[in-house]
Amino acid sequence: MSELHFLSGNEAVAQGVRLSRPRVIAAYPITPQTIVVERLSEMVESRELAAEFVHVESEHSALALVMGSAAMGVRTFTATSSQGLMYMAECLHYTSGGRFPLVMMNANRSLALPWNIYGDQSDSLALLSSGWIQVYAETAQESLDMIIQAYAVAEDVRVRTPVLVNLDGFVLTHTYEPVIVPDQDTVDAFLPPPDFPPGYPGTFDLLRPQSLAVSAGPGDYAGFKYRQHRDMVAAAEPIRDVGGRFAEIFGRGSADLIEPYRCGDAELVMITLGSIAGTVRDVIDDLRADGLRVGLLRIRYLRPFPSEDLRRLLFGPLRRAAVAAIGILEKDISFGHQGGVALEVKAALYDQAEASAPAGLPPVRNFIAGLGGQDISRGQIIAMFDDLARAAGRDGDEPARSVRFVGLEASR
Amino acid sequence: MTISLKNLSAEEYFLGHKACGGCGGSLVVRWTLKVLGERSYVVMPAGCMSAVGFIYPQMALGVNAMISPFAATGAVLSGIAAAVRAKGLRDVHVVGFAGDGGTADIGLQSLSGAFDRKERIIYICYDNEAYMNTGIQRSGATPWGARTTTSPGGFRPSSPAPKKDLVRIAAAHGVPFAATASVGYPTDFLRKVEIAGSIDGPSFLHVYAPCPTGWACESDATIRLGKSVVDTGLWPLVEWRDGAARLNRDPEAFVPLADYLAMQGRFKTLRPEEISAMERVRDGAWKSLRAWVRESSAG
Amino acid sequence: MPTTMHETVWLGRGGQGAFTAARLLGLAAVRFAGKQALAFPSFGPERRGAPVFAYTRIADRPIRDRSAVRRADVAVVMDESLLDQVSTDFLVAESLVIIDAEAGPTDAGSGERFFRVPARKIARDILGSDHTNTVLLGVFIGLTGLLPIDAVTAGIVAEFGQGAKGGKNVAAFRCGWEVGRASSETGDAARRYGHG
Amino acid sequence: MSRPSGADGRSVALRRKRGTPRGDMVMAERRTAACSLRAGGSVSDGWPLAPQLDAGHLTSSNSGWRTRWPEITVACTRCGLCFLYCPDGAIAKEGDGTPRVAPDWCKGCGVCAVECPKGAIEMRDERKGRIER
Repeated sequence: MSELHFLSGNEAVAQGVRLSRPRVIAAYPITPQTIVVERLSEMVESRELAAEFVHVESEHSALALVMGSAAMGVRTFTATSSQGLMYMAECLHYTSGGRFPLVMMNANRSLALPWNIYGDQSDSLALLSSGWIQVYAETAQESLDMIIQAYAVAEDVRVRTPVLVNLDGFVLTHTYEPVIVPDQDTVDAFLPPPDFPPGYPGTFDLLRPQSLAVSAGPGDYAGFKYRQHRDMVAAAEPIRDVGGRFAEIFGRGSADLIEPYRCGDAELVMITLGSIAGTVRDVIDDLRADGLRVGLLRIRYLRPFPSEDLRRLLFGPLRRAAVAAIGILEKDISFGHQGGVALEVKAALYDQAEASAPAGLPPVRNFIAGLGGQDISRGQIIAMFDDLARAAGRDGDEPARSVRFVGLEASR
Repeated sequence: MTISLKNLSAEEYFLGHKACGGCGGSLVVRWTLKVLGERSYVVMPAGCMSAVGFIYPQMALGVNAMISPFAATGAVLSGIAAAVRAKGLRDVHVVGFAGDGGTADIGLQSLSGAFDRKERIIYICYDNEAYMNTGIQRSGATPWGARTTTSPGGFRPSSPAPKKDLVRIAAAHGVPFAATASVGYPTDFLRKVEIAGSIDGPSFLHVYAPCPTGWACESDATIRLGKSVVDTGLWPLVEWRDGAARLNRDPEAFVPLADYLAMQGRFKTLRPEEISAMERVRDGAWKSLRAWVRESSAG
Repeated sequence: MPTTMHETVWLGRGGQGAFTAARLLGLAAVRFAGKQALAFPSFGPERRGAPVFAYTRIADRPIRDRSAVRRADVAVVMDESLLDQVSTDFLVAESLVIIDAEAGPTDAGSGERFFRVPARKIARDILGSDHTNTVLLGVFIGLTGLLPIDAVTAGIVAEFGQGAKGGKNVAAFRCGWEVGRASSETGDAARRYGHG
Repeated sequence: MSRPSGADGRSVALRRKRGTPRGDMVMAERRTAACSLRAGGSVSDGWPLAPQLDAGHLTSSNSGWRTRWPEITVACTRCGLCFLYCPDGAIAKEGDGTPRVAPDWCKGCGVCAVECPKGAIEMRDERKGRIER
């Protein structure tokens, strides 16, 4: 029987990992991820979870180690955050190129300097091109659910791509909230066994020895990379399948890579990701009560990037009103340009512009907020919608300034 | 069964590789796998042996093998060892081959972790005394006076000193078995690999592996150098087992260094007084080594 | 009880159990009272002795807002010396402030919205320690009736177990509850935070 | 074709005519073989489902590296040291212990000739023309 618990995001992740029965866990402590590995080590010591728990000497070793275990054909888990993710960066590319079906939790945290342990999304955004599927959870419940789904996605033989499950540091990792913990039997029925079948790609075989993680020259290398890209793009379908199947069995969650909220008739649309979506929902309900047509698109997966879903949700035939302005709220900045999510969204919108020219596109504003754990208040979100309303009514004379650092007057 | 030349396996597990002619490192891999056999899982970090062994689609390793990130040989070995435990596999060997740069420099952290956790792994450092795969740059194991492309005048820190002592670093972790070996003394080497394969815990071999390309010597000098380096006392054959160190060869006198050095272009900038200084350093190192042997075996 | 969100701020020092109290309240609300809740600490490294804020949000429908708590319906002050040392912007005119009375009155505030209780003395008597969190939780529930007493008791048992530790903490909670309850029957607090 | 085993089973390269360049057909064949054991995916694009291949999958010989060839003379006593010391594993022992050099794998480094205690191996210059074997 599933049970209702009161858990933090980190604890919910640990429960999701326990239910997924990895055979090897290796992790190095870093705030705000530590509670995940503390809970897992307790579970292993109490034999609630039959896994090898390996105390490693660094994040680099943590990810390299679970790659070695995955090469042996077993399910693994590791978790990190911020500087730790940066220290792993080499191994992220390595493991995705090797097509190892790993699952890692990342507690989204700022990057030094200045040194700062609080939550923002600079870490995972900086590694968007590392070949990992990236998913962002909004709640502790979704965190637990996404860990289980991540294994189903990563190990799908069509995908064979590692999955990074992101939780906002502290705001999600350290906040306690209601979480339904599913029962083991249901999860066992949902996931394949934690030992991969013989002959699973990218694994050793004593009867037919294999060379793994090999080198390849220019021609062959490009071929492998093409295949990796193609499979990542195609992973959207398995992701939807897994999400849909999960929703059917567990009664919650979504098959969508982008989750809309009151968006179908919205004129002002905020696009965001992670736990801040909850506060945005509250603000939208309040503004709607005042008669404003506002809505939300929560990006769940940044990789594979759901370009077509985004264009359909913003401009598709089922919309009941045209979108007049778009905001992108994110907790990172690609220095010298814009927020990383805005770059992704705008790239997708350009394809739309090409298709729909000369109608053009609505104005887009990029709100950079929450850096280094800065609180994002309801008032600030309301002000962002005000900005969007002004942008929508703009007559074209005012020069567009698309990036705004929320709460920093100097940038105004 | 003691492995010897007589009963050494005819199976070749490292064939068709693209190493330079006369490569000592490839000999280390070839011999090791003949002893350990086909139920081996091999990890090689970025470096010569991985670069010459796995060039798609030419796969020169005959057993399960993979390339690890440069710094992570110890970690990937540990991951395989953890899965071996999880799966309850028996009679398998988890063995890493890393160069001196991959061991003494960038890989030391993950090696230390694997030692510390007492993983059941065999770690073999084939020491060719520089970063050869990238084109002969100075490493933490480059000997005093040797010319590399980043020490073109000969590597000379303030005073001649012995190389980083990897075996004693391993011993300080309390590993059950750590030893040096040289391609010039194959019987000693094969015996040590066999011991390593029987140890329940980490074992470490630091093997002298000439690189004709990087050392500017003849491609047929590999074995001669492997004998000479031991006979000159520059490369003691020593083993640490269960808390006691033992010398496998304990010569009363050493062959002069000059012959050994003269075979290699990398040492040609050395002046006679520097060679004398190197001999004094060697003698000091032996004094320390013999004291270690004495003290550890007395306990 | 208010129909909208109820927000509590717990103020203590590292090691006093402020966050445990915040989490216990949320746990009881979610698991044993059929309500929704969020509980979170002031984010950052945990340091013994350092000022600690913890927060509990309780509502009847799912709580989605994760932004900082800006006003406290209830503030529980486990160490009064903190009132002079940290920002208390969250205290508004309507806030009920529950303070451990050991330190005696201070300049920090007075009046009917300030409720002083000898929590440390009760904790020493019942628990044999200075951990005032379950006592103060009891005072809080006794004063406000925010959750049924059985729900919180069940939450304490779920947290501390059925053994001696759980039993003592339930006793400490009940003692605090009686102090709060007795006061609420006569005091102003009951009118504003009553169990209706 | 899987891993090499001694002098006889040493890959297609040995069986190919010497001098034949590594052909696309051979590579395609090899890739398909390596892919076919991996479950659940198409191999039609020619790349395996992960950067992996069967161990010992050999497609190209090293004979072009060589300028010298070790000629084993009648002075050989079948001591086996040349087999031991060859860094390329290119010398196999036949049933009676007679060493045989694999032309595809010998790089002509000369270690065997230097280490032969009887001086029974002579390095012959190959640059003026391949020695017929």
